[in-house]
Amino acid sequence: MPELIAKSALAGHAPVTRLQTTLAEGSAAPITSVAPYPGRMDRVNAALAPLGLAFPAPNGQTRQGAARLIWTGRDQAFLIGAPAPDGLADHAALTDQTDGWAILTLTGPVAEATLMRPVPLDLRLGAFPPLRTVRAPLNHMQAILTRTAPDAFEIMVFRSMARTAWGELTEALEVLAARAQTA
Amino acid sequence: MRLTCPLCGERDRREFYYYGSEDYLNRPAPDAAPQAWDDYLHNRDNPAGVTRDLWYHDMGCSSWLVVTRNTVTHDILAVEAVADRKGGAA
Amino acid sequence: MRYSGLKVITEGLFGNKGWKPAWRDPAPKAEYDAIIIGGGGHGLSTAYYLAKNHGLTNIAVLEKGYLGSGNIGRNTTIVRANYFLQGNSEFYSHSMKLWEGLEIDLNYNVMHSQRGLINLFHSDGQRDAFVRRGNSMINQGDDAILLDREGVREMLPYLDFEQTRFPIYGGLYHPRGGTARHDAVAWGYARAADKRGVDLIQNCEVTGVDIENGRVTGVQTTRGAIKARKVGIVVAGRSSQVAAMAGMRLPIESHILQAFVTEGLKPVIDHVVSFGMGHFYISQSDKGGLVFGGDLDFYASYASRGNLPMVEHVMEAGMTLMPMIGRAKVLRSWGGIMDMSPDGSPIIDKTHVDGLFIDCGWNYGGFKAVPASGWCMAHLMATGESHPVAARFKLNRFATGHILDEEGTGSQHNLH
Amino acid sequence: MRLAGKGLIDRSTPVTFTFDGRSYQGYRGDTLASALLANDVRLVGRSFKYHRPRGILTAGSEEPNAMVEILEGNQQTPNVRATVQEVFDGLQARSQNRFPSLKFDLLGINNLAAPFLSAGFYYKTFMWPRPFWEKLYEPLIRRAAGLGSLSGRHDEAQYEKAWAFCDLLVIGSGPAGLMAAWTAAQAGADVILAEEDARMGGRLVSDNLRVDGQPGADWVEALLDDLKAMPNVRLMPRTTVTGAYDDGTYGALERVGLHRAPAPHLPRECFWRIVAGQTVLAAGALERPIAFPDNDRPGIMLASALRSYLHRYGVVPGNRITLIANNDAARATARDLMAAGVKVVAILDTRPDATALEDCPVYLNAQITGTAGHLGLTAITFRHAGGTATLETDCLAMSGGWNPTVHLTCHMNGRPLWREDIAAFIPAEGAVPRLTPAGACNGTFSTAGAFRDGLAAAHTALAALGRPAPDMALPMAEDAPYTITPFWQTPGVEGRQWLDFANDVTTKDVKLSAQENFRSVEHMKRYTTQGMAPDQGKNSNVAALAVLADATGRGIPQTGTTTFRPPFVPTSIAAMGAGGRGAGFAPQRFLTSDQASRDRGAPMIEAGLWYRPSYFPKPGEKTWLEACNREVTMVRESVGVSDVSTLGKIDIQGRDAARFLDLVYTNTFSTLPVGRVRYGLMLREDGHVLDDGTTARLAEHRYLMTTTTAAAGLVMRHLDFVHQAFCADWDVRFLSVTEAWAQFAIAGPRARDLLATLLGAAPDLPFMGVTDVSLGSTPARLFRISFSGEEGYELAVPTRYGEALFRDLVARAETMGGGPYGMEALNVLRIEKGFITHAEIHGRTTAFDIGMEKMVSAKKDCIGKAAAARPGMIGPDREQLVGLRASSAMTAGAHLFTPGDKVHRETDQGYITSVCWSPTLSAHLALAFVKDGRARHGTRIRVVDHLRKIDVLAEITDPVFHDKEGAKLRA
Repeated sequence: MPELIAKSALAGHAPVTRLQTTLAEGSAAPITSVAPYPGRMDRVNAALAPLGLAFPAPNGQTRQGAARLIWTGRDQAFLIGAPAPDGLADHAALTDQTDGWAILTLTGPVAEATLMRPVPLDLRLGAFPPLRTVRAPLNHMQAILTRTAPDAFEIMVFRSMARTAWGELTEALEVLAARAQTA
Repeated sequence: MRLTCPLCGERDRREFYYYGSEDYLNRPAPDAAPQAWDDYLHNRDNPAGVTRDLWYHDMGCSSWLVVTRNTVTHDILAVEAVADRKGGAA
Repeated sequence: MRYSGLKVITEGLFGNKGWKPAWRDPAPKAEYDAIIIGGGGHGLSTAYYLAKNHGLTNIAVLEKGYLGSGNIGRNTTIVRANYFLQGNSEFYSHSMKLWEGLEIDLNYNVMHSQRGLINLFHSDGQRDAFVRRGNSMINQGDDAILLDREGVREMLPYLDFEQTRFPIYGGLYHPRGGTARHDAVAWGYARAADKRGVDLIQNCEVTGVDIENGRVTGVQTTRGAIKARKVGIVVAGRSSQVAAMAGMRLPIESHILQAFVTEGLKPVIDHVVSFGMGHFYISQSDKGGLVFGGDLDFYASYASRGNLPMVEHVMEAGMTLMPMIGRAKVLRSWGGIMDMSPDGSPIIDKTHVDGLFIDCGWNYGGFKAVPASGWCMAHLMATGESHPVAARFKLNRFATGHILDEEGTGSQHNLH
Repeated sequence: MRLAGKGLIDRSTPVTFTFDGRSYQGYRGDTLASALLANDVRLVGRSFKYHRPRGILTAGSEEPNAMVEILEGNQQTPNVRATVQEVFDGLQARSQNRFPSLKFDLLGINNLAAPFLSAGFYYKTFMWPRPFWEKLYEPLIRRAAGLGSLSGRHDEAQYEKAWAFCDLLVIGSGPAGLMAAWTAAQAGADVILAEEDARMGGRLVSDNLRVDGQPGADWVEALLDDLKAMPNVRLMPRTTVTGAYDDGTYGALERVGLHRAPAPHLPRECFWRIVAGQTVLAAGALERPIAFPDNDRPGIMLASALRSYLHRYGVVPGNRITLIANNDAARATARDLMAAGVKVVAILDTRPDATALEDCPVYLNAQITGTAGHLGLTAITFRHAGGTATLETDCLAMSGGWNPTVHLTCHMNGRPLWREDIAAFIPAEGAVPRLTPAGACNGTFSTAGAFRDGLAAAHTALAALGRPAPDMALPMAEDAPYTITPFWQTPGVEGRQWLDFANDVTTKDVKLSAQENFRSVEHMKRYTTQGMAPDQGKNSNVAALAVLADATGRGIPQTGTTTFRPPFVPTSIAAMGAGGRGAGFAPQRFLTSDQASRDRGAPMIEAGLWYRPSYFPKPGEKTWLEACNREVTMVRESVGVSDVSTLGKIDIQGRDAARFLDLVYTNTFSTLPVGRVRYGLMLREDGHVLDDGTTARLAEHRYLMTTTTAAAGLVMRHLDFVHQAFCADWDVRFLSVTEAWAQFAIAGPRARDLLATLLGAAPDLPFMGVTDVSLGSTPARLFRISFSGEEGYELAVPTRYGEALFRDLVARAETMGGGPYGMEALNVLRIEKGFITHAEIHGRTTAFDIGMEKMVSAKKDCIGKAAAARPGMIGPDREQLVGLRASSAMTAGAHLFTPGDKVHRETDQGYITSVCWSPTLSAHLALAFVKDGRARHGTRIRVVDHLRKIDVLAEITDPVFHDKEGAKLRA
């Protein structure tokens, strides 16, 4: 059995830059869904402590070094960048999600404006500060959206929809560039 | 129309899936009379005014919500998570 | 006064001064043989057929607003008889036959136009479902033709056959399907009923239903009490409220359906086109406006107005299917209140109160049903028996599991 | 005619455009209307019904007459208001609704037939003979109706949709709007100022007004410079707020690229969704015409429009101008024109008691009784306090007073209120939550009043936002009272007096409607089509109401008003549907094997947003059926590989996972051993089948559920509901892993051999077993399940390895005489085996219907169990799943009849759901639902498909055709 070759969701898509803003494929591994069982949050947090993480509040994340735990929905967060610590599985359902998501990054001065085409959310800095993570639609797709810096976002969509997400964000960026050029 | 999801915050109506009256929460006992099942599945107060109905935060956190709202004015009066309601668990 | 082309010309020559009122404005009498609550399409046609088919003329239609102020005046005007299930197909077939003679019968041009309706399909599975439906239509004596992709292209060359998200495999063509001028249907029935002696009473809201010993005796209204031994509730959109006056809790949830019309355009769409995958249907009115709509707003509402998510969805559906309409501009949108039933089919039945009848639950298919609904409701009110073509529209069918669910989406009111 | 030195246009940038093929010059800053008037073009359109010659009435988006087609490449945009369209170099405009030319329009004959075309005439005729309606009358009407034309070609231009959020949305940038925006901006609020016009300022840039001693336009420029410098202010010119929706949501249409030549990726329009904490509506007011005989000739315009053309564009549309008005404000028109050196012939004031101040003849108690001029106004005849007179005039300015622009306040069912003193409707208080009207749209017509109103509205909004209001000085401006005496129509004259110009509705039509008892305002509107034209009655509704009130002897408040509905201005489908064209309508989902399948020439078909290979053609195969037959035989005889990753996969964990599955499935999963898989049937609560699939028990407290492709999302939502509604406290959690795993079916008698080469050893897995395996260092999961009826496995790997594994499996299969198979073969295989899909479980199917009623466990409750027991859900009257076998082709969708019966609805016995040619059994097979079908095995039934001309006999059989005992599965 030869080794199987891994392929990322957007392999072959070179970054796109318009108005100093770049759309690129990102990466994050491993991704483990952590879903605490009812009444076991204390023990979940105890198990997470060695990583320096705690279960995040809704729309938030906790991070320590390369490891982060981002809130992804009701009773659920994704542990990214570190394997699940021992003992966590006793108190939370753990599910490998590493391959389930395509990751896109959008960085630059018009990142916010670009996303406010397909995302029906108030992404103004005051309302959506860095390290905020939300579940939200990207047009007709479900997405996990994180502001990683004032001018940078990470967008996770179902892996099979990566090309649609890429196409829609590219179009939004192109349109903004054309608007800027003719303003 | 905007609903304030108890977890995600205020969101546009397009993020939610609508089911129907909160009657769907009051599942009769398996051996309840046929009339109880008929009422549960079909018959509705359907008020022109304040109602309580079920919404699902489909594009968000996957919470099922009970929304108290007015069917005439579209005012949203309250939103609570189905799972968090008192005595909600079977 | 009889309407005719000659009459239009002679009146025109004399300054149009001779036209008479289309209907009277009678004061309500103290008692009628029968009362119809609701002066919409279904109520007016019920009154008309009670008078015409059953000889009942001492009857009144009570309307809380103006005649035709409900969904008869707020719809996308589609007329079709293309149902799959027994119980529905014979009813709509009957309605189609009545449509086809309606102008002559009413002496009113309702502009019923059989320009043909095409239901597009986008997969083998959908094709099979439409074939199943088309065969039902033919078994019932109606018409249906299966079009392949090229057949659709020939009739609707403006569709996007190359890029659309859901490729067009073909369509079920229903040549007798079409449209009619919605307001004219209400006015035509109103005028014809009035002519047969029916009292059409506007601005008369029913506030109570009088019941004695399990039998209806009359109604309370904003214009006083009116007695009647037979009362028909025909108030789709408000059925739950009126039925509640008689102590009933209906299997109905009220929902908003938006529709849209564009500015007038020279003819581009000759048929009624229905795009099931995108919940989008469109036709072009004789005035030139594109009349189109989509799905419900999906939340229970009595507000007669909708919200943007469905507006945008409908427009996006139009753009993926027929991007040639992109530059047409939407002039007006509106919302009607739909009686949504748990299986998508209507109710024409007796109630637990003697002499009290109900006609409701038309979901968003009530317009085309106007003639047969009135015909069958009149039959029921006059004879006490269901008309054979409406025999399955029973109130208790949900309790017994005799469901008439064309879509197969189950007992969730807004999914039909 | 253009006046030197007047106007705000950019005279340094002349532009050339065409109208009806003729070339004209204008300046940047001109609208098409101002540029045409500057070139003395007065005739620009034809009316809808009578094809009357029409000119330009207004200077805004409410224009009912001057609508043109804009040509652009192979596209054309119909019904563009010349009063809104800005000119640019290369703009091509064309008049519409005329043939053969604007000056000579054949359908102008309609005008002569007008007595026979009165309101509602078509309801009274064209009924006989019946077939003539569709064949003759209707086609004639249709051809004559309509205004502009679409190109008929796909609109492939760029459009855009976007979101914006703000604390305060200010709609309109006249004095009230600017004051509100400025105040809120000073308070630190995030402000969006949306203005329909290309230039902000409202009447401040269209009238001769002074603010703080400066010309209005200069004051506006200075303020805009300040606003532009503020990071919390967003100015949105060319943006019309089109609709008010719930909870502070507004739709708005921005004209992004319509005022310039097209550029790549530059959207023509952007449809905004603006979410505002508070809103100030400062939409101004619309001047209204006056009805008098032949008041629709080119050259008859609104007085305020004349002032706009004068002050904004330096254009006067005539040489000898007359004014008719019923209010003081309009008389500034005459004064401004005279100040600019334009000849004003006379002022006609309809009021008997008005004063004469201007330096020109002023007639009081004046009423126009007629006008002359075929393609443009040449003269008017009128009566006045002192007699009658005729004046030669080529331009008549009229003002019937002002209607506050209340439209948005009606979008949420608010009904405006009649204010007698200004003879107009104003917004009802609280008509739109969180919206405060200010200025003219609220009935405050003076400039100073608008500033005051704007400030007050900002204070209201800021208070609601919890922000302190800054101290702001009110600018100094005119503060004249608004005085008006309503005058709607000239009484007691013959001749048609137009109300709704665009729809050709006259006062006679309204009176006729009342005469025929269409007395409700809604009846009148619908009967006459008053207010249903492109301007939606903006110019005419109030006057029509007054005429109706007069005809019925009621007052205006009692008569009521019709409802304004969104959009405020006609809004293109392409803008509101931006992104929907082509594939943008729904996300596309691609398998990891997608490219590999396409490389092999497989046509892809759409399934639940996914694209799946239909079949894999081999050289020499001419039809899909040849490929399909080969693939079926390949699976039956050797081994086939198929990507089944689209099936929904749900990871279910927790101590109550088993209990949870027992609740949602009809059958029992708590008894399933670890390492085994079971088929499960799921019902909706109403007792019909929701979905089916296999569920594996991976560990004591962990299951992996499989759903069908189509129902994956539905099932997830259902599980979430059952869990959160009925057992939120149970120890169970679940999550979709559909996307995390790529999964491939390996089916056929040589499946085990293939796996042996892959895994190094043949798998030792019982039928319906599951185990973890490794592919090199890649963890994988192997199921022994079959949807084909052969010995079958499904191998799942993390998605990133999917493509590699698919290519590898296919290569291995091919060395064994196998290969990939697609959806067509998959379908044949499952029909041969009698496995159902959503063709059979179509939403009306019960467990009883498909012969699975025994799978509804008697020992426990489950979702749907109670409802499934209703009498209508069971019994011989129901159509039951059977197999059909025939020697000639059957079709899905055919209906079934007992041989000998008449073919009719009433004798209908059922229908076919799935068909195939079975290469395995050399027979045509079908799955079907037949009344009491299980009792009819072995009997014959007639298959009738009228649509495809099929009429054959088939034998009713058990639905399982192939390997009934399942020996192959368990091999």
